[in-house]
Amino acid sequence: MRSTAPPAPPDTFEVRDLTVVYGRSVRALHGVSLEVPAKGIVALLGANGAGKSTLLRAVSGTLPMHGGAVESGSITFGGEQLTGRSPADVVAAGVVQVPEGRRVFSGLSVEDNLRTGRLGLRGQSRASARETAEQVYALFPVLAERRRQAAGLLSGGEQQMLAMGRALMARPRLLLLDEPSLGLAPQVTERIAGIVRRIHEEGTAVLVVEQNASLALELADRACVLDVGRVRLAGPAEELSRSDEVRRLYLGEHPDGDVQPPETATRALARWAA
Amino acid sequence: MSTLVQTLFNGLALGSVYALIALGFTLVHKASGAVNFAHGSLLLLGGYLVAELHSVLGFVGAVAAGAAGAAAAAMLEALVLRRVRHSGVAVPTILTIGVDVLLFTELARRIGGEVLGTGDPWGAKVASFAGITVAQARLASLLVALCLVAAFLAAFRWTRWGLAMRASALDQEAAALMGVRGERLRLGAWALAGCLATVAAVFLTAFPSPGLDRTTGQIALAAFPAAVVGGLGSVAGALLGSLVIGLAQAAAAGYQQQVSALGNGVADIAPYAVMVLVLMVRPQGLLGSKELTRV
Amino acid sequence: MSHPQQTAVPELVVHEATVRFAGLTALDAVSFTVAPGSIHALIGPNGAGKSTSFNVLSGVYRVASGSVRFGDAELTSLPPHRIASLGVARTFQNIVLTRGTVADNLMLGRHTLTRAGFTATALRLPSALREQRRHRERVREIAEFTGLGARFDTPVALLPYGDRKRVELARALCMEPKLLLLDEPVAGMNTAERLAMARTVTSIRDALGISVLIVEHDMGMIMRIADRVTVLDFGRLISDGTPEHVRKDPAVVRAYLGKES
Amino acid sequence: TKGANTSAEAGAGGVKAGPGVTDTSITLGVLTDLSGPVAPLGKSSLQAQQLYMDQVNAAGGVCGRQVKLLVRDHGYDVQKAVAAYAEIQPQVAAMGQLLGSGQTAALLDSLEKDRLLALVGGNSASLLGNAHAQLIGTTYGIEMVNGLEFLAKAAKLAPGDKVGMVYQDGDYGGNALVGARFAAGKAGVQLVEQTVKPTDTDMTAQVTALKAAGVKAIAFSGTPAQTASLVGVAAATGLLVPVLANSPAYVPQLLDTPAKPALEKLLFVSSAQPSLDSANPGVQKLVADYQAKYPNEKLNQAIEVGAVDAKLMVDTLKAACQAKDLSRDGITAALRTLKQFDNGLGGVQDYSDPAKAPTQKTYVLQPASGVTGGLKTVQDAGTAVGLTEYLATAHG
Amino acid sequence: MSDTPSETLVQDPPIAAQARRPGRAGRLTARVRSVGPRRALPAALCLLLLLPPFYLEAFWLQTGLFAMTAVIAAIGLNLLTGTAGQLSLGHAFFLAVGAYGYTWLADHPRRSSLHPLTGLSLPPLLAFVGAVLLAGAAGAVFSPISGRLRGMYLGVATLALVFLGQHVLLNATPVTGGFNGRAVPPMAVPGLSFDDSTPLTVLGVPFGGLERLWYFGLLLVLIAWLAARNLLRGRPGRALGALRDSEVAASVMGVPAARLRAAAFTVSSMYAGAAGALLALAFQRIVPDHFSLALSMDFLAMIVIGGLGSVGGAAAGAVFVTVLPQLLGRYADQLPLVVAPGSTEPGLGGTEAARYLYGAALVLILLFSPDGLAGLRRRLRTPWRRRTAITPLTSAGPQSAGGESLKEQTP
Ligand SMILES: Nc1ncnc2c1ncn2[C@@H]1O[C@H](COP(=O)(O)OP(=O)(O)OP(=O)(O)O)[C@@H](O)[C@H]1O
Ligand SMILES: Nc1ncnc2c1ncn2[C@@H]1O[C@H](COP(=O)(O)OP(=O)(O)OP(=O)(O)O)[C@@H](O)[C@H]1O
Ligand SMILES: [Mg+2]
Ligand SMILES: [Mg+2]
Repeated sequence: MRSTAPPAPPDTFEVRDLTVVYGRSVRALHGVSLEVPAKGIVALLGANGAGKSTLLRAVSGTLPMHGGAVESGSITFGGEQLTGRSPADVVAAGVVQVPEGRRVFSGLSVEDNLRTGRLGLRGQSRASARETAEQVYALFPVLAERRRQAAGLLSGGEQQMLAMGRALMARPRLLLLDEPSLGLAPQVTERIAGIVRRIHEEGTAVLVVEQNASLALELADRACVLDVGRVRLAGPAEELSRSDEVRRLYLGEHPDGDVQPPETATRALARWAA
Repeated sequence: MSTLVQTLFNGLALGSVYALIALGFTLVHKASGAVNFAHGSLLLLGGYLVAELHSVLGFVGAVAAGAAGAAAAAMLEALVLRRVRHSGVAVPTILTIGVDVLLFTELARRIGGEVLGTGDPWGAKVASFAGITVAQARLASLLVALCLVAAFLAAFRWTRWGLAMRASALDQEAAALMGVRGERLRLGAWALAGCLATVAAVFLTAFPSPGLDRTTGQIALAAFPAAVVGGLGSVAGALLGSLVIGLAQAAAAGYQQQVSALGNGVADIAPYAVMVLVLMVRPQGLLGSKELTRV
Repeated sequence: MSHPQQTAVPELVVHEATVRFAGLTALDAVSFTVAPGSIHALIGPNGAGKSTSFNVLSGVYRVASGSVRFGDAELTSLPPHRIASLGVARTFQNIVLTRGTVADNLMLGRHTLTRAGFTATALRLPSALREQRRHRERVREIAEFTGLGARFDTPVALLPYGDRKRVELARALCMEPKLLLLDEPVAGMNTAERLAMARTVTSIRDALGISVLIVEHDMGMIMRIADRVTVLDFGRLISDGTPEHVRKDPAVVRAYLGKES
Repeated sequence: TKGANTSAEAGAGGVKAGPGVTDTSITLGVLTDLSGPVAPLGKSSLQAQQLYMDQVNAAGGVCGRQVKLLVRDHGYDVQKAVAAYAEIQPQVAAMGQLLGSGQTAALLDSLEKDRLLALVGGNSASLLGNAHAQLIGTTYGIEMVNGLEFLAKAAKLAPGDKVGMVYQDGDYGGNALVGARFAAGKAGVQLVEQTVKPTDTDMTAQVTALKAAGVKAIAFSGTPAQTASLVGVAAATGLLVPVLANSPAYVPQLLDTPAKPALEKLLFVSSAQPSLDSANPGVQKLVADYQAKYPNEKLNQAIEVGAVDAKLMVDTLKAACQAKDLSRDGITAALRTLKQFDNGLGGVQDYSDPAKAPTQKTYVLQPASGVTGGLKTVQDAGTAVGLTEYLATAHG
Repeated sequence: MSDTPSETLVQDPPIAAQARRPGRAGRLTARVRSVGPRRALPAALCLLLLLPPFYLEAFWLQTGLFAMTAVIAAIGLNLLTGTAGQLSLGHAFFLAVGAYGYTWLADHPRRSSLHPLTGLSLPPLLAFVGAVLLAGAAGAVFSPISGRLRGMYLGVATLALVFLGQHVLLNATPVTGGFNGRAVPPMAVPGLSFDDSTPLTVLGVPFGGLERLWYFGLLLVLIAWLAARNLLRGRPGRALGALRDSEVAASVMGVPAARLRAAAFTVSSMYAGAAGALLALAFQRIVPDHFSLALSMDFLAMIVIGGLGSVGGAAAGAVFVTVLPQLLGRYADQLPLVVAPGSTEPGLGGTEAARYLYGAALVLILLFSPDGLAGLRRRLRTPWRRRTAITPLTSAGPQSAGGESLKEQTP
């Protein structure tokens, strides 16, 4: 990932020395570099507040909506500069994000939500849209049952599936997933993993932010651990999953059994004497 | 009997013009979340341009130019509002008041005490049928408004543009992530609102109204209760609400003597009285749906 | 102040609760009982009706039939704010915080425990001041306990996802509940944080002796902390028992756990 | 700074002076609308006033003093009017003009308190009886009584016939309504009443109702835009009956609207001022002088109001000067000595009794294109037969 | 950055997170502490406000009183809009209730030029309190709507109040005096009437009605200010804020949504009632014309210009919106291109110039500082303190605050 690396092959996604600030002064990322090879899957791990979502926002161009800005560094996909582009431009470049917290269009029906997935594409035929929609329905049969229901009324997990399906409608070349397994039942989580693998096989590169580290590391070729806005660890997924550090923090495996996080439960809460 | 028919027709004709205003209003509200208090001034601007230009460009040309002018002004306004788009709805709303002050002062200065004609082709012509006599301009406004509103409804429901509008109204960030160009969409909505306002201005000032004067824009206020009665944010609701308000107003005016016990000038408060009654029964408006909440 | 806090934690009895939405039965005659002082888990596939149960318990949804009794109170006929004042607190699956700092959010949790109305607050009556001071201390204590101490005065808008989840929990705790409803408390947390949260939940139960009803897809956590597990599928109860029992129940494996377990 | 009172004292020429009066000048206040809805009228009237004052000043002024106008624009906003009044009140000897009925209503008590004479630019009878707020010319009620008598003849009304009365809610229309009701009762015709709001411009509903009621004539007091709509709709729907309107209901610009032919055929205006095309030399001089000074301005009846207003003020000041008292009370008292005020436009008015309209005579005018001011005279100044009784029973 | 895991760099994330916390939290508390010495400023301002009656002309006193009424009403509206997120365009109506309420309660029955007027002849101070209560009652009557509607929706619904109110004001002649309105009896406290009839001289300055009223107004502003600030910082303010962001969450926290919303509306209408009664006293005559929609919109402009949710901001906005047009109107003819009223030269009228400037000021202030004067002040204060400011919260929409909070929708 150093500058000595040969020129990036087409469709390589590259983040170089990215620094992001919120509201002029809160620096959320400090010189982060990261690469998703063409058709690769990379997992991004890190504790709460490490800056994972921030990184994805920087890629998708939605940082300004959160009062943030890229201070320095660059983001390229297949050689194309994405830094500072509008979200629509980023989508047009084939990079689609499933945002944190689902963000389905609650007042639109499930069907319309899926249709919005294609809004970033130009000159696509209705037939191909319908075909893609059918594929999504096949992946998530619940959604087919609920076609006409307002998305806001779906259960949390169903909304997560819809958010995923909506992104797939765009047939992205690079898919950014922010916690795809959030709130999904174990079975569905597995199915999501299967789906990610499948679209990957069909040629889509994936950058996945995931707290379920075992899932992430199993899925990904490479992984990258963020800590307070800096890349702490990076490397092949297998290698990382063998690291004690990762095992302890992200896989919950620790020689001593339970982890004792230092900051919480230092003192039991006393009853409130009213 | 013919009074009833006449009153009904007056109401529908009035309502159809309200619908054009309310539609523009709803579009802007959906696109940017703000209530556009400058809508009346946009309407005045469009009408003024038509009045000024019709002798040079002919009526149709003037309407086109007026619509273009109002659209441009609306887009300009949207560009101003753009800077505060992350500040909730109150700030842009108050900004529109500022824009309204500027626009109205200038137009009022230009119009002065004049009553301007728009050179519309209907003149003072009337049509008689079913025992009633109606101004041809009113017939035209009814037809044009219904067609425009129907077209909008269809576009909203079925086109990509409509879908993008609806999605963007619900969640701008998520829509942007789907590749919707929110900026362009908003500008378009504002521009359309400007065009619609111009069309409304032409019909509002056509016979039997004497013409455009500086107060013409105030009529846009009636679009507020219309939009709310229909359900704020619902396009079909804007149409329905406008018709209801138009009918209520025409009925209150037409049957003024019968309702004189309520005091003078009932026609002017009829829209608001209807609005309050509707909201008591259905807080979300006639076609507005209840808030969908899920936790 | 005569808040029912001091009285014993009652049993929660859900009896034949049924909830219907247009063309969909989200809860179909579901019955279960949460024993006082226990950690009770509610699990099931997505869309099974877990959050719907929470919504019924907290008064956000109305049942079509059936009853929910919390001690002597019949919850199904009460509006949410009345249920809250009976000592039922909840968190939301989709985080719902209000603007302002962490402290502001937590103080909101004290709403039912405090009395100061418009007049007393506007005039800064001594009673209102005293009340405010006393409760703020407790709130800080709860913030420390949930690991939010250092973020006490931070606006919640600036917090990352995981911290926001903690604010939700802390806010619910601030209500001094007798029944705590947690909807997916560890979603979006990494393993270390999950473990910490699990410990927090057990420690809450141990220290306060309250009942906890928890919805979670993290089976590891459920197995570790739950005393009893109720499993829903398509709005129907398909299994109910100890974690071990439920884990082995073929119906549960088929509907929910899949091959993983 | 504060607290130094300008109390009345003897000044140049042994004349007692009050606020706004120095040895060289007399300052008159004008509170008018130059930017709001009645700005065109306010502006014309103000310019005519200024024109007259310039002439007077050129001829040496009044009492050896130049007359100055201290003008404030309230834009038809009540609060602005009150604030502006507070500002200029200490500096003026009298109010040369106070325009707007809401504004006047809000200031009535202050005028009383400050003992400040104001010439009011509205003609509602509700002002009568105020010692300090003086209307000029006649009241809307008298306009209606006189006008309806003409209308009865023009429409050949018979007892039992119906006459429409469309009026604007408020002071103006309310006063007209009193007059119309009286005249209708006198003529034995039945009044069909309809109200409008100042902002309405479409009179279809009213016309529909009147047509359904079968009226033979219409009396109207509203805004010019409403006049155009009313007459236009009436003509278009075949309700071809004469319409009589109060003076504020017409401006010459209406002749540019589609309603022009109908207006020329059906509308009559009742006014205390002669039409601008009148042969009266005073009117002709006014028109000529005004056009010379303001070549780009459109002419309307308001310049007559301004001219009469200014002349009245100047005559009052002259009378006060003669009585050697230019204090506020002196000016008010001087006004009351003007029993035979010649308004310079061919009319004689009586300002001795604040409870009576200065004149009861009105003209009947008719819209006509190509004529100066857009109105021609159809009936010279006169009073209706029943007017004396009206004045005895109603306020005015 | 290395490609291989390097364990030496690893730290426990929580600790790492903690390590950077004190920075921000510390700065925050520093900001909070710096409030202390600032106490002096408001005190000085209060003293300064006692002086104008000794120096200023009636025009300025009246302008000042108008500003005070606006301050009171704006603070009240801000309670509703800034905190509860409820928009009201009906404030003009409640001002009218206060103004007419006071007049009717305090005045004696009398005959005006046209109609008989009724009145209850109460002592003025009592009538003032009565007027405030009356406005509150009017607000409470509206609670079926104010309790159930939210945000923009309520704003438009309250438009109805203005128009229906105008209708009543024009038609209920015995109470309101109809179109011409009625005269306002002066305020009086036991022993002293606030009018010019009883002369009073203080330090060589004659103290007429306006001068006396000035202090009464100041007192009211002070009470309104403090009460609002306490409310905002206390339990009701928090509950209202919660309602704005999520009704469901608030009610699950034990907040009775409809009741609290209606209560906020009522309190805010009481503020408006007090403002209205004071306005009536400053005007000395009230006419329906004044209580128009434009007045309501002005109030909205005030609180937004001031900065939503801040009491001081609302007050500043109120002064800005009332005094600026007066100032501009008075001095506009000294601007270039502006001609004196009645002049024959071509050019802009003074009032028009004032309108342009007002409109432009409104736009520019909000463009430059979307969080209003309050935000502007914050920005001007911070440069030497390295602008640590967290992104202002007012600019964080409900979405970014609640993450996935609820939204209104109408498919
Ligand atoms: N809008 C914002 N304004 C200011 N600071 C922010 C904003 N959003 C996030 N931050 C800060 O940036 C840092 C990184 O946040 P981010 O949301 O990227 O974390 P994350 O890794 O996605 O955490 P999680 O796993 O909880 O989602 C946090 O310290 C957070 O407080
Ligand atoms: N207000 C509503 N209107 C219509 N359908 C609803 C509503 N609320 C819930 N549902 C439906 O009821 C079913 C149960 O939803 P619920 O949220 O209880 O699921 P859940 O068990 O919490 O699932 P998850 O684990 O995905 O959160 C879902 O299919 C959902 O679509
Ligand atoms: Mg995140
Ligand atoms: Mg759920």
